[in-house]
Amino acid sequence: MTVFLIFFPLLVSLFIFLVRPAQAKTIAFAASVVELLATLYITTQFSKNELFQFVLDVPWIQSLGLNFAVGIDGISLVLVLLTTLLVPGIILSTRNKQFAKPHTFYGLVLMMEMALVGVFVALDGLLFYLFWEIALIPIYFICLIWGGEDRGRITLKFFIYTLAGSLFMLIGLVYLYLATPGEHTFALAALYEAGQALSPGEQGFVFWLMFVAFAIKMPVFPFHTWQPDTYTVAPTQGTMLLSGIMLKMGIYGVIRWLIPMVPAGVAAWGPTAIIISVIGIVYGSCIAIVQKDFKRLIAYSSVAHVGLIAAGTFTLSVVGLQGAMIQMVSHGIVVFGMFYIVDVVAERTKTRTLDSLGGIRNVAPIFATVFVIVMLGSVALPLTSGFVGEFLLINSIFQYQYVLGAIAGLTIILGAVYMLRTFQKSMSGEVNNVTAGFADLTTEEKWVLYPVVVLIILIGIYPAPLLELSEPAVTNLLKVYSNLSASVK
Amino acid sequence: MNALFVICGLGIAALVAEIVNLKKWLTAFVIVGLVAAMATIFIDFGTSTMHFSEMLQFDNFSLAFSGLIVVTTIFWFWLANDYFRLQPHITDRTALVLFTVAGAVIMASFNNMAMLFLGIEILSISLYVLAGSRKESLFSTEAAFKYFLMGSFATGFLLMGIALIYGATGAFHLTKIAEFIDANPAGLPTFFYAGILLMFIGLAFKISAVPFHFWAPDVYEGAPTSITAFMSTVVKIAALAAFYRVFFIFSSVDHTLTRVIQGTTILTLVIPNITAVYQQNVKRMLAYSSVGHVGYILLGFLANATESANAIFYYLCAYACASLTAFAVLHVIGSYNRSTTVEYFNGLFKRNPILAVAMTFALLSLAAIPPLPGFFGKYMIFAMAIEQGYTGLVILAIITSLIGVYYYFRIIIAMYFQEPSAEPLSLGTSTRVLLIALIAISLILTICADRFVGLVG
Amino acid sequence: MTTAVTLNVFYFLSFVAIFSALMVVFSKNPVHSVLYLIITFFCIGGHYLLLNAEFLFIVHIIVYAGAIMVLFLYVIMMLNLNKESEPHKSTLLKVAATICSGLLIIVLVGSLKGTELMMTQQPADISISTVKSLGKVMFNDFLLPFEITSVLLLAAMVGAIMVGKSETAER
Amino acid sequence: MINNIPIDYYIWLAAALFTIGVLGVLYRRNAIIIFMCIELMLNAVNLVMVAFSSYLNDGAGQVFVFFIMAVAAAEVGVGLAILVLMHRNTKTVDINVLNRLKW
Amino acid sequence: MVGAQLVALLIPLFPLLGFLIVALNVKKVSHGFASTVACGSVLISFILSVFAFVQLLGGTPSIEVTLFRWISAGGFSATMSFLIDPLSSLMLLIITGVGFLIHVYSVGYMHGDEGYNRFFSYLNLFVFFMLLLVMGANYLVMFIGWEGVGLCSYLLIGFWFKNQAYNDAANKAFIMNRIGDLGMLLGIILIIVNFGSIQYTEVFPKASSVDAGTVTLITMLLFVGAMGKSAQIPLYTWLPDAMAGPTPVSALIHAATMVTAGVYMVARNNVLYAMSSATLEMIVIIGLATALFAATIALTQNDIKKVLAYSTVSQLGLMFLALGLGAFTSGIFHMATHAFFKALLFLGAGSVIHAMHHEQDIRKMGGLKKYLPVTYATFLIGVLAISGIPPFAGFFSKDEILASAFAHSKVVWAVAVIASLLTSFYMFRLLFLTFFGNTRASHDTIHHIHESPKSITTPLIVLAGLSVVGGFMGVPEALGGSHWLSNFLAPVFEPSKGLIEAHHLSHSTEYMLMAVIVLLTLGFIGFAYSRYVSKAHVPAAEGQISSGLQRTLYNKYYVDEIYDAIVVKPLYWISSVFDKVVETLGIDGLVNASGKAVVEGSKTARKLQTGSIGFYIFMMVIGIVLVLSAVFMK
Repeated sequence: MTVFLIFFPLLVSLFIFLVRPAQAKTIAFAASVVELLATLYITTQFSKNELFQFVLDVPWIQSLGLNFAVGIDGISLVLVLLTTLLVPGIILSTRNKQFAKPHTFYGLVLMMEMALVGVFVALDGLLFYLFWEIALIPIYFICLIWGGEDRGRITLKFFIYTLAGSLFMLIGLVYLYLATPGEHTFALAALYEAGQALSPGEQGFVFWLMFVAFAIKMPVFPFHTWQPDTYTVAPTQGTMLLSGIMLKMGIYGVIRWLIPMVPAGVAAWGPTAIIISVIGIVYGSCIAIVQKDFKRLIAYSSVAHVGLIAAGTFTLSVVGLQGAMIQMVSHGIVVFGMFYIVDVVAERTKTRTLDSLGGIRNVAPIFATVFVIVMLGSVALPLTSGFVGEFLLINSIFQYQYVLGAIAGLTIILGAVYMLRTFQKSMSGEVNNVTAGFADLTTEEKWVLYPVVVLIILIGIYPAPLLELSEPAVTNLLKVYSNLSASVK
Repeated sequence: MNALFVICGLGIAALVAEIVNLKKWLTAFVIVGLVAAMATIFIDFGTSTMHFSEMLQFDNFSLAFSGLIVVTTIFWFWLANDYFRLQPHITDRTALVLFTVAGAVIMASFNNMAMLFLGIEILSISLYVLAGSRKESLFSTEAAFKYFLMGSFATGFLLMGIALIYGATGAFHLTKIAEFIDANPAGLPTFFYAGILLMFIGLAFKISAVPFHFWAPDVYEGAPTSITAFMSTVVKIAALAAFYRVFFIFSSVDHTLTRVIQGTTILTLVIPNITAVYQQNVKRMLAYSSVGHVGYILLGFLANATESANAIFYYLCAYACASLTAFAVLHVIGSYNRSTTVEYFNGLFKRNPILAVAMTFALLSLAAIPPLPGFFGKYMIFAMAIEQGYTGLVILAIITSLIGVYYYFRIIIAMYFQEPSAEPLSLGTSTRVLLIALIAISLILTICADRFVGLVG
Repeated sequence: MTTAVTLNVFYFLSFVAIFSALMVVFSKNPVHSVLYLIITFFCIGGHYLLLNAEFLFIVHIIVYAGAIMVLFLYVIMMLNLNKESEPHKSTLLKVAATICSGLLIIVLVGSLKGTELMMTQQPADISISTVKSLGKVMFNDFLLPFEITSVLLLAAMVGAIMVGKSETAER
Repeated sequence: MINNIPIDYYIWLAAALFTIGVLGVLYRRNAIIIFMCIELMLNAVNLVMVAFSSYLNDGAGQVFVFFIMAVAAAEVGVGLAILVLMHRNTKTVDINVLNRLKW
Repeated sequence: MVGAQLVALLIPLFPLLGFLIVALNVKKVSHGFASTVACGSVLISFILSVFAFVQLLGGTPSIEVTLFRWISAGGFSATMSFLIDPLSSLMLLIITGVGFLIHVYSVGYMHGDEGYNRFFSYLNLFVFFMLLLVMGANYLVMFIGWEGVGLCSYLLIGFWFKNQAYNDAANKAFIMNRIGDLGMLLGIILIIVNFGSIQYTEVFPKASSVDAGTVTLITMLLFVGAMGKSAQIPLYTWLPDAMAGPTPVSALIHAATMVTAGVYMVARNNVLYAMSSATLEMIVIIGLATALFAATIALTQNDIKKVLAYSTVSQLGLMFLALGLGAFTSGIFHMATHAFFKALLFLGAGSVIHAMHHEQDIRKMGGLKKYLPVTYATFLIGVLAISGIPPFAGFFSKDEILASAFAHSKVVWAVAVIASLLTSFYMFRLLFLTFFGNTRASHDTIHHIHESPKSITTPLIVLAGLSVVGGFMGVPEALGGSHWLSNFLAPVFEPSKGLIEAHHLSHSTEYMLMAVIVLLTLGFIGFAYSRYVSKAHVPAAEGQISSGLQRTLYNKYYVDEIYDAIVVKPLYWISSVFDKVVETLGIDGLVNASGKAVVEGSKTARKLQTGSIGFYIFMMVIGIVLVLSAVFMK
């Protein structure tokens, strides 16, 4: 089943690449929907109390200790759900845009989906790394071929920057791999064991090697500078993939591949991570306040949000991790909606500069309303998905350390500041010649945005199912962590 | 062993073809012959035999490398067929190439310094000529001359090294030398070490390790593209095989050698990769990158001489596959417009997707991006190096390979991002098939990596 | 001959060899260099004799003095370089060159120690360097190299012809 | 009678000749002279090789020298051919004229 | 009992339904339908609240319902649950009752506005959230309401979104509330940490077990939330600006209900507050300061709604003063009466504005009583009530507060008295300038002035009635009353009784105080009359304000400017510094620099490849020498 999740999109994308059918978009969309259904089926079959299910473990390159080991537990499942949920929307979000070489485009998107799912279900260190890198290639080409101006330089920076990080992660993984007792292997459990055995010093070393990779991917301050540029030049779909899903790879990496792996390292350096994440929150929000470009503003807000998630994760409390999980889903949905809205605005007004917009509410009330709701999700108003996550996260950080918690809480205020500003500049006021002819949402756009709205509110009102899905896995993870760190001390 | 005979035979046959006028069939005939050679290698595989009073040793190592050499040559003939078609002296060129291959096979399988020496010389002398084979072009001539002059200079050192080692051990056979070393670990005269280092110098020149690499970029650029392809694949493989065979023995005795190799490795990692960044001419850039790759292989050898054979072999497979692809594309571009600067790749994706995609595969593999074989090659070497505690060097290597990404991706950006500067090029079917075959091979190398890693044993 | 005599002969030959070798490098006129080089070769030949390698001596003289140097001369004549045609090289470079090679000889000689550790020799037998024994070695142990040399020479021949032949004939 | 000349003498002599060869290569710009110096280096090698072989009472060394000679001859053949070709193109044998391929 | 629980569920449900029905078909439905649905839904929940109220009167201690588990992680778990006890039921009555009247009022007031349906949907949403706020059985549900009403106020202040100034006001309101909310959220989290639960019923009993310092911190943080919501110093500046919204909104949200949420919250947590005297002291000070401060500002304002807004702030100050003194009942009492008369005043003002075609400057009014008799009469009642003239509602509640202030300390009492006297002065100033003297409005406006329609006047009359009789729910013993309200609320404040020393004034003192205050008030009213009716003095225009003091007051002590200077500008400055300097030059600069370095390095490194064989061989030989010298390194 898991294998199907991974290879089905791959096969379809290959089909699209090679056969180059006329209806590339339709096929891709259908495929992604099938993928979504498959995931939902898995969710129904998923038993909450066991850990890894639908496991497959076959040797691939034994000489490298590489096995094709995949499996799903609560944490993976939530993220796979997010991925498979967003990809159809992303494919739909192209609307009537005519791409050069559509088959390449949709093929790449599906390949991306494959890689992302792979990352979330891999149970073998090297396999995880492979998917992690593979995910980089399609997104790079999506941004390079269909991106905005000056993309050549910016995307290259993005690629090298992230690659640098992940190569360090590779060193870390190899380091652990070589520490595995007996016949070396990359199996998750074995790596945990190996990491546990290392001396605190070594663990700190490994921690940094891997944390840098994750930090760059998320990205948390100060490893984030590739992100705003890339988000801005990337085509909307690319941005959605990057911010909606790829960003989560970093957090997931921390949760699955860092915390239980080098407990002593995390215990030693986690506080530092929290501090820089919290700095990132304020920093990102502040910069977002003064942005002129709509898309860039969302990019920086995303820095702030992910900072909060990271900080919560490193509190190593069930509350924090659960908050991170739910907030990842919420942020994925919200940011998807946000970029979609940006895309609609940009497409109709041919500009993303906030100052030149205004008064859209007059001509497109429905659009404006949707914007309001998505915005509320982003500023974490209660009864929207955003609140559940941010509440739990701030809760965990505050419990961890009052001052940090208070600072992290600033996101509630600053988020309101830049978001309301955006809304006012773009939507309120009198229409000007740019926005005068702004048409309200078309049916197709409603088909994308309404589900987003519904999900935001639904998760906000009744998040329990999602939380229950990941709770056992998280608790177990922390149990592993506490045992290991205890045993090291 | 038989493979060697077959190849030499082919070479002579090629010369005969001139007389009996079979030029048009020649290439096909040669390819068939090489396939036959490959077959013999397959048959012999798994056995380990000495030949001619231990002059040649065909164990898995030499068989695997000879096989790699032969296969690469087959593909090379495929991609370079117009190099023969468009220019005179088909037969001579073919013959010379085949002799080179013979030399290469010897370098991969020698057990006696004399054979090493002769192998290198056959290879080199033929190459001097081939490099200069586009006589109307001054660049070609210059390349040939530089290569010859510096090559023979380096040979002097190689021979001096051999002589000193002979003096110290009284033997030319690698096996005997090894025995001697084991016999009296303490009592080795100083000039024996000097001999080792001199040999190292000679071979470092052949594998173009910094600071003995200066000839490489110039010669690669000056020589006809197809010959460059040949040099950067077949010749490099052979040189590295020889290097491994020699220093595999000495790696145990002596620490000055490791220190020297360390220094060379660092230089070879840094300098070519840095220099490549600024190159406008893709051909020359690839030349630098191929020098740079030697650095990684040296790192592997340095990390663990005895174990690294597998990694090096796989690395070379991946490398050969990738650079053949790259040179195939380069060859097409170059043959249409006399130059190969980056501009000529502009918008290639829109003009000739197949070329662009193939080139992309090649470059990604050279840049060691998963899941392409280039990555696994580097990965094995890094893993070994970390295991042996060379973490610092590995980090350096990682930084350089990031720089590598930088210059490889300049081409990719040109192909996908820049607007087309010219009309689509018309491709022959054979080129298309070749490119697809090479892509397929690189995928096979990934998926069945295990098959290849185990080969050397 | 007595030890003293051999030693003197050795010194003499060595001196001449080194001197003329230096002259090869420093004489302006290429032709002179060639001639000096020939002298050097003869001295080296002399050393071969001292080392009881008479056969090698013969071959040496034939190959080098007889073939190779003639080839050199021939080329020099053909391209008529037999005059001080060489453009002047900057003194800086010359100094650098001298220093470099000075360093080289230092490290070489310095590293060529330890001959005392060489395997103790059984009483010298002259036989090893006779044609007969050499032939034995050559055609038993070194048969393959011998054969392969033919390939080498063939390659060299083809190559030389290829380079030498003028394209225009083909076109 | 060999034994009364220490092997070291020969090694030093060879080293000297070898270095002179290197010196020549570095010192001169005339391609032909450089060739000759390279030949000189090879001869130094031959010398030391023969010395060793007779000190070790082992014929292999002398046989090896045969090969070196053969190769040297071949090399000179090809080399001079290339040199002539070059001279045909550039009308000179000054090596420093050849620097079109650079950077 | 099940019935009661069902009721408890239905009370918030109906406004929500009303909101959904209108909002989802905002374009389709007719104005009539929309208003009917809106008013109807609120009316129904009013009836239901009455039912619940009756239940409580019937001896039921409280009604509790739990819907479902909302958020749960690790040990912590929050449920979606409601609690109706006397306190909340009282709030329910006020919210739904006054809310209903204002809905009805809006029918007439908003008549012909293009956003008519939108307006009603917002109003309903607001009522829904307000109900959640007061009915929540735990802090998080209250927090939902807390933020929800903030959202609605944001939406309604910026209701006429074409005007960017209004939008600014809306943003200001929302962000200032957000500041308070953060404090509140942290307080809640702190409660979770220390009590392990957020259910009132579980927290309050444990209160004694937690050390005082923590409780002080908790209560402080919660009070920060109250500051934001109830416009106390320093977070009050949004409220006057909030008058940008339609007048009914000002009446409902910014006078009667939302702004009193803070009072409710403190009263709700009386146990915790009672435990920490420090917080109480702070509340007293802040409340008092706010009361006086706002009153002084109100003296010079000329915008009819601004005056009312500042009076609201000042009245809230009084309420908090009461709470700070531990007189929770009095605080709630005043809140209730204030809800009546302040709503009345706003609606009256609205009626005036309506009649004057959205003219809000009292300098352009005057002599309106003959045009708008009903409005005038009701407005007068409101003014009397707020000025604390017996027997109007304001008298009893305010008197109670002053009494307890007196008991607490004379100074506090004195300041409070001053504040209330000022209140009566500016309220009458407002009254006189608006309705007395001869009109200063332009002729064509006069021409069109006419009494407002029934839908507007009816609520006025009802509220006027309430303002008259409202006070009698809490007649003190001194006046032979039984103070029904305190008895009714007693169970809520029971736990805190012990913690605060109850001080009792002798009846004689109380009489004395009342007399003093009433007389002083009448004196001030007289002064106002002489100044604005007899002398017919009209406030000067912006330009020629003579005294510096007046100018300061007129410009509200320049507080907005100060905030702008010390908070807003620095924020933007630091942000742009981050953006331009730290980001571009610092971090990103570093990244790009490394790239540049490589390229430069390459430029130089390639010079090594000179192309001359001589040089190459030189390098080689140097390399060789180095390599060979390795021999000596052993």
